[in-house]
Amino acid sequence: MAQENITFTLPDLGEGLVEATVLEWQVAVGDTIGRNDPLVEVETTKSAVVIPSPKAGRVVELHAREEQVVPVGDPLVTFAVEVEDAPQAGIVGKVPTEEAAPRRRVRLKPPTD
Amino acid sequence: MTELIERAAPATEGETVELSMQQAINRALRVLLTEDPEVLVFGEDVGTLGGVFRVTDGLQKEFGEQRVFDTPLAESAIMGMAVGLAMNGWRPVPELQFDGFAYPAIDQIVNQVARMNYRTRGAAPMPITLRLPSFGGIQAPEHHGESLEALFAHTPGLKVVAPSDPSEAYSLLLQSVRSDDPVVYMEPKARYWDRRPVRLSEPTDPIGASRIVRSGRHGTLIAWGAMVHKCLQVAELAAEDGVELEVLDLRWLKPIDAAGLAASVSRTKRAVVVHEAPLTAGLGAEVATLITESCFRDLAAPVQRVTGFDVPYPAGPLEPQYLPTIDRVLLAVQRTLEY
Amino acid sequence: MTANLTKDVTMRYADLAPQTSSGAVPVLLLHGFGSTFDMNWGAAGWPRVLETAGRRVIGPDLRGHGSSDKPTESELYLPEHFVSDLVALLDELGVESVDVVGYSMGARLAWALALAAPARVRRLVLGGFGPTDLLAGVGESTPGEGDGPFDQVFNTVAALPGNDPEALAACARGQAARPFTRTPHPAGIPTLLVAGAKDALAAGAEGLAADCGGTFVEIPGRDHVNAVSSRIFKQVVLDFLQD
Amino acid sequence: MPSPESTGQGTISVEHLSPELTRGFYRDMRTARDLDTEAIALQRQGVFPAYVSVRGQEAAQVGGAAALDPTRDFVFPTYREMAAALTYGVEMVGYMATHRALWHGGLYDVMDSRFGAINAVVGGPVPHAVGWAVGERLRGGDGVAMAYFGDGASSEGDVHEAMNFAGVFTAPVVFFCQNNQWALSVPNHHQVAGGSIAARAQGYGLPGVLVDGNDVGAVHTATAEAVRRAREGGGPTVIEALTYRVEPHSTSDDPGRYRNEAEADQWRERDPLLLLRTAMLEAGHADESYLARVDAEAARRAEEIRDGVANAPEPDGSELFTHVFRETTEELTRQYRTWKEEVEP
Repeated sequence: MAQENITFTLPDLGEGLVEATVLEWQVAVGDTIGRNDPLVEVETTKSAVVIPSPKAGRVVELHAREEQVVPVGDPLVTFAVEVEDAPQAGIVGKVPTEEAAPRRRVRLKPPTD
Repeated sequence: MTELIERAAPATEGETVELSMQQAINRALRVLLTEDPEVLVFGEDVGTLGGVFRVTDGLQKEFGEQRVFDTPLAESAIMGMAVGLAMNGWRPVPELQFDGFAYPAIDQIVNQVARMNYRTRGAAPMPITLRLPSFGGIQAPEHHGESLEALFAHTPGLKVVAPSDPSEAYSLLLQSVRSDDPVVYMEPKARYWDRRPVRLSEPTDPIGASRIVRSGRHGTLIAWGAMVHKCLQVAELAAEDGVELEVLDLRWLKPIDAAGLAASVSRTKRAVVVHEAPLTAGLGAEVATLITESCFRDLAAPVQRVTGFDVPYPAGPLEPQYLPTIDRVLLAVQRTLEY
Repeated sequence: MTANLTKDVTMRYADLAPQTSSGAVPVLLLHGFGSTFDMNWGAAGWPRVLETAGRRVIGPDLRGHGSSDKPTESELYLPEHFVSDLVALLDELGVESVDVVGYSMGARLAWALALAAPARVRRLVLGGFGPTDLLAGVGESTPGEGDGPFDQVFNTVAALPGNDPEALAACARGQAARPFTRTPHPAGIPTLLVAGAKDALAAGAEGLAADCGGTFVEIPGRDHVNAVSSRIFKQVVLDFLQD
Repeated sequence: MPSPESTGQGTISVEHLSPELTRGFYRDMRTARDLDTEAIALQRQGVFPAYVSVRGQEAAQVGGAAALDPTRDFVFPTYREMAAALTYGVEMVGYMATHRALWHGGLYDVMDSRFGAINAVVGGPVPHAVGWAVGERLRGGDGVAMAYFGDGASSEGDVHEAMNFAGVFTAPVVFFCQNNQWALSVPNHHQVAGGSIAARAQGYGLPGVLVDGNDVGAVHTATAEAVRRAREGGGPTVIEALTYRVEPHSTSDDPGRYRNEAEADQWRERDPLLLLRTAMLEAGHADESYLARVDAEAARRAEEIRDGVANAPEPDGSELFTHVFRETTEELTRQYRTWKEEVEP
């Protein structure tokens, strides 16, 4: 398994709101959290919301301070998540395997010109 | 329930990230859906499932069911719907799940999509990009390994493109979807899992431009899609023997870069064109003719073609014997050297 | 889920069972004016906290709110109507008694439920709520047209998608017809009051807690809107409801 | 017509059927189930590149195919008709060869089996059935064409065109839709406008029958009636057998991405094989010891087919060129020589 950083942005919290205020982070950089664990508490003009974590992973960066106003679509948090090393086949067929040294039977003679 | 959405397109132009071709196409679709509210992505299993190769993974969640949606299983209707959507101001990016299932939609593609702009004297442009997982190499069932580029290239009004690696896939898709002409974007399935650093950059070359992937002076290998990779392997092996081969990724199969072909072959004097599709009336014939027309006096040997055979695409165990092999390409190179 | 319990009004409610039950009584969550179970409690992360603690959660959309019916006659919004909705819901679910957590208007109705049906309420939590009757005077005026604190609340929530301003106005008038009084207070039921330090609508909560022999906890830095999702609020409630 | 909501509930009864018939159903369904299990194992072992399971659809396939006459009828399958092929008497090593990717259409003799080549174009073979059936009438024969297709294929123009043709030509064809409720990731409600495939028959002036696809007796009765009608010159019938794809679309699929497995679990519990077993015991068509004997025979036969396909030789590369034409061309012969000189291992 390899790790990959994935950044999540502040989602549209509905009602056409364009921003939200970070009230309190429920995680710190370095924490390893599960999917759906409480991640951050944010407030819009109309309600307060706890956003659950969309992924299991290790928190690498929090992009906003508490009490900071974050526009919808701006980065909120970056996770390091485990990703599959082995590629998954599609609905049909096999993932082609790469030969380290392609086999050949034919040798070439360089041109004389 | 409030859910976080994975971040869309990279903020910085030119950022380099390691991606498979699947992911690179996914990134490009995100950029397109973000930048242009008229872009619609639809087809069989592209929504909830995220595509049978995960190319549209997460797009429906991010952009909603209005803009990324599953259709019933009917290829002709998918392409026919694209025509109507385009006439109502949308920029459709339909997917037909596999090359072989473009055939049921050929009527709409050839009789409708390709010529609506012409028929209406420019009043009804068709800014449609058909994403078509294409070509062979993954031991798939019947109708999942076809190469239709000659058919599309032969159809007036269609542009045709086949990327060869993740970076190309990214920028060529941006270019295709932004074009106001219909484009058939052929994704080489065998390279979907090819993972390498991708420069997420805006396209710089115009539509129709080829590119030199490797320079050499003794001959030019011309290919597109997954065969570019095979030609790079051949060039590497040829170098062991002291033969320096140039590899030209044609990219656009219509319009074809005649000037790019001439520039390379007039220098190297030898050309071998490699494709997966059957030989007869394949695109290799067009490429060979263009070279002959522009470089006749420069050529040290007739243009060679290494292609699939004139047989239906075979089942798994015979696939490696159908597709151009390294030895067949080397032998073709040898023929040009010895002519 | 929905239940048609009182003939006139169909109520939609959530009934969320924990993976592993602690065996304790369910928790009834009552949302505030113009809100819903999902918005007030769900989005603020309460069901997960309570379910993790092994508690079953019952969360209605009160009449006039969310996905429940929204009549527009103010006489259908007297506090006793809400109380009978809740008692009927508990009967329907076969639940003997619950811990009730109400916020704002939900706290007022929790208080009314505890007075009317003390046997059904084991513990009582009143959040964002004080003895000042916000709705005083609503009977005469049209809600939202003045500039009092309740008018501001009304205008904010009336604009939320899914809300019917006419039903909300009727709801406000109906409850205003029965002004809140500090006495009698629910006797023999352990009571906790919680409010944000900056919550003007909950002024006097500490005194009300003292009156009824309960506890008061203030959440630093929070106001009426953003106290709901606070970790401190959840923790003190969990502690209070434990065993 | 029963509604889709009321179909597919409860237990089944076989009291009205003959014990010989239900014993045959049981043998074929049991064998198909075991072969299916073996095939999934072969895919996991890397012998098959992929496999499409028929689990849960055995009643729909066996009940329908058992109503046909392999000496005079003709079946046009899709790619998920293993249990139908087995019931109809197709040589099963040759059938399973397609899943080992030995030959796309399978290696059984299509004309001798009177069972069309395995076809991956959904809806594509349905007009073929109409053509065969019209040909049969013109020839003066009394054979019936069986056109298999799924809920996904019902969206394809070919299927509608074929039904219309069949109505116009009064063709002796049975349009047999196995509605397994999932076209890869797309559920019925997003696939079938109006909710019923059987109801579409009405528009073409054909009888349309909705039947519980997990009730092998019900499927058989409906199909036998449609076959009788077609044979007697009464024309086509549309049968919709409502069942469920309890397995993934193929072994490479991950249904967790698009469906709630609780629903699939309900259908897994309503297993057509168990329904039949229980009904046979109740009706006195068999006892436990008889069924145990059949179980053992079925397992043995499934293992034989498994070993046969796993050990079958790979086709020689020269076969690339063998069947392209009846009369080959000079150019293709030249390409064959190229293959011989430059590719042959």
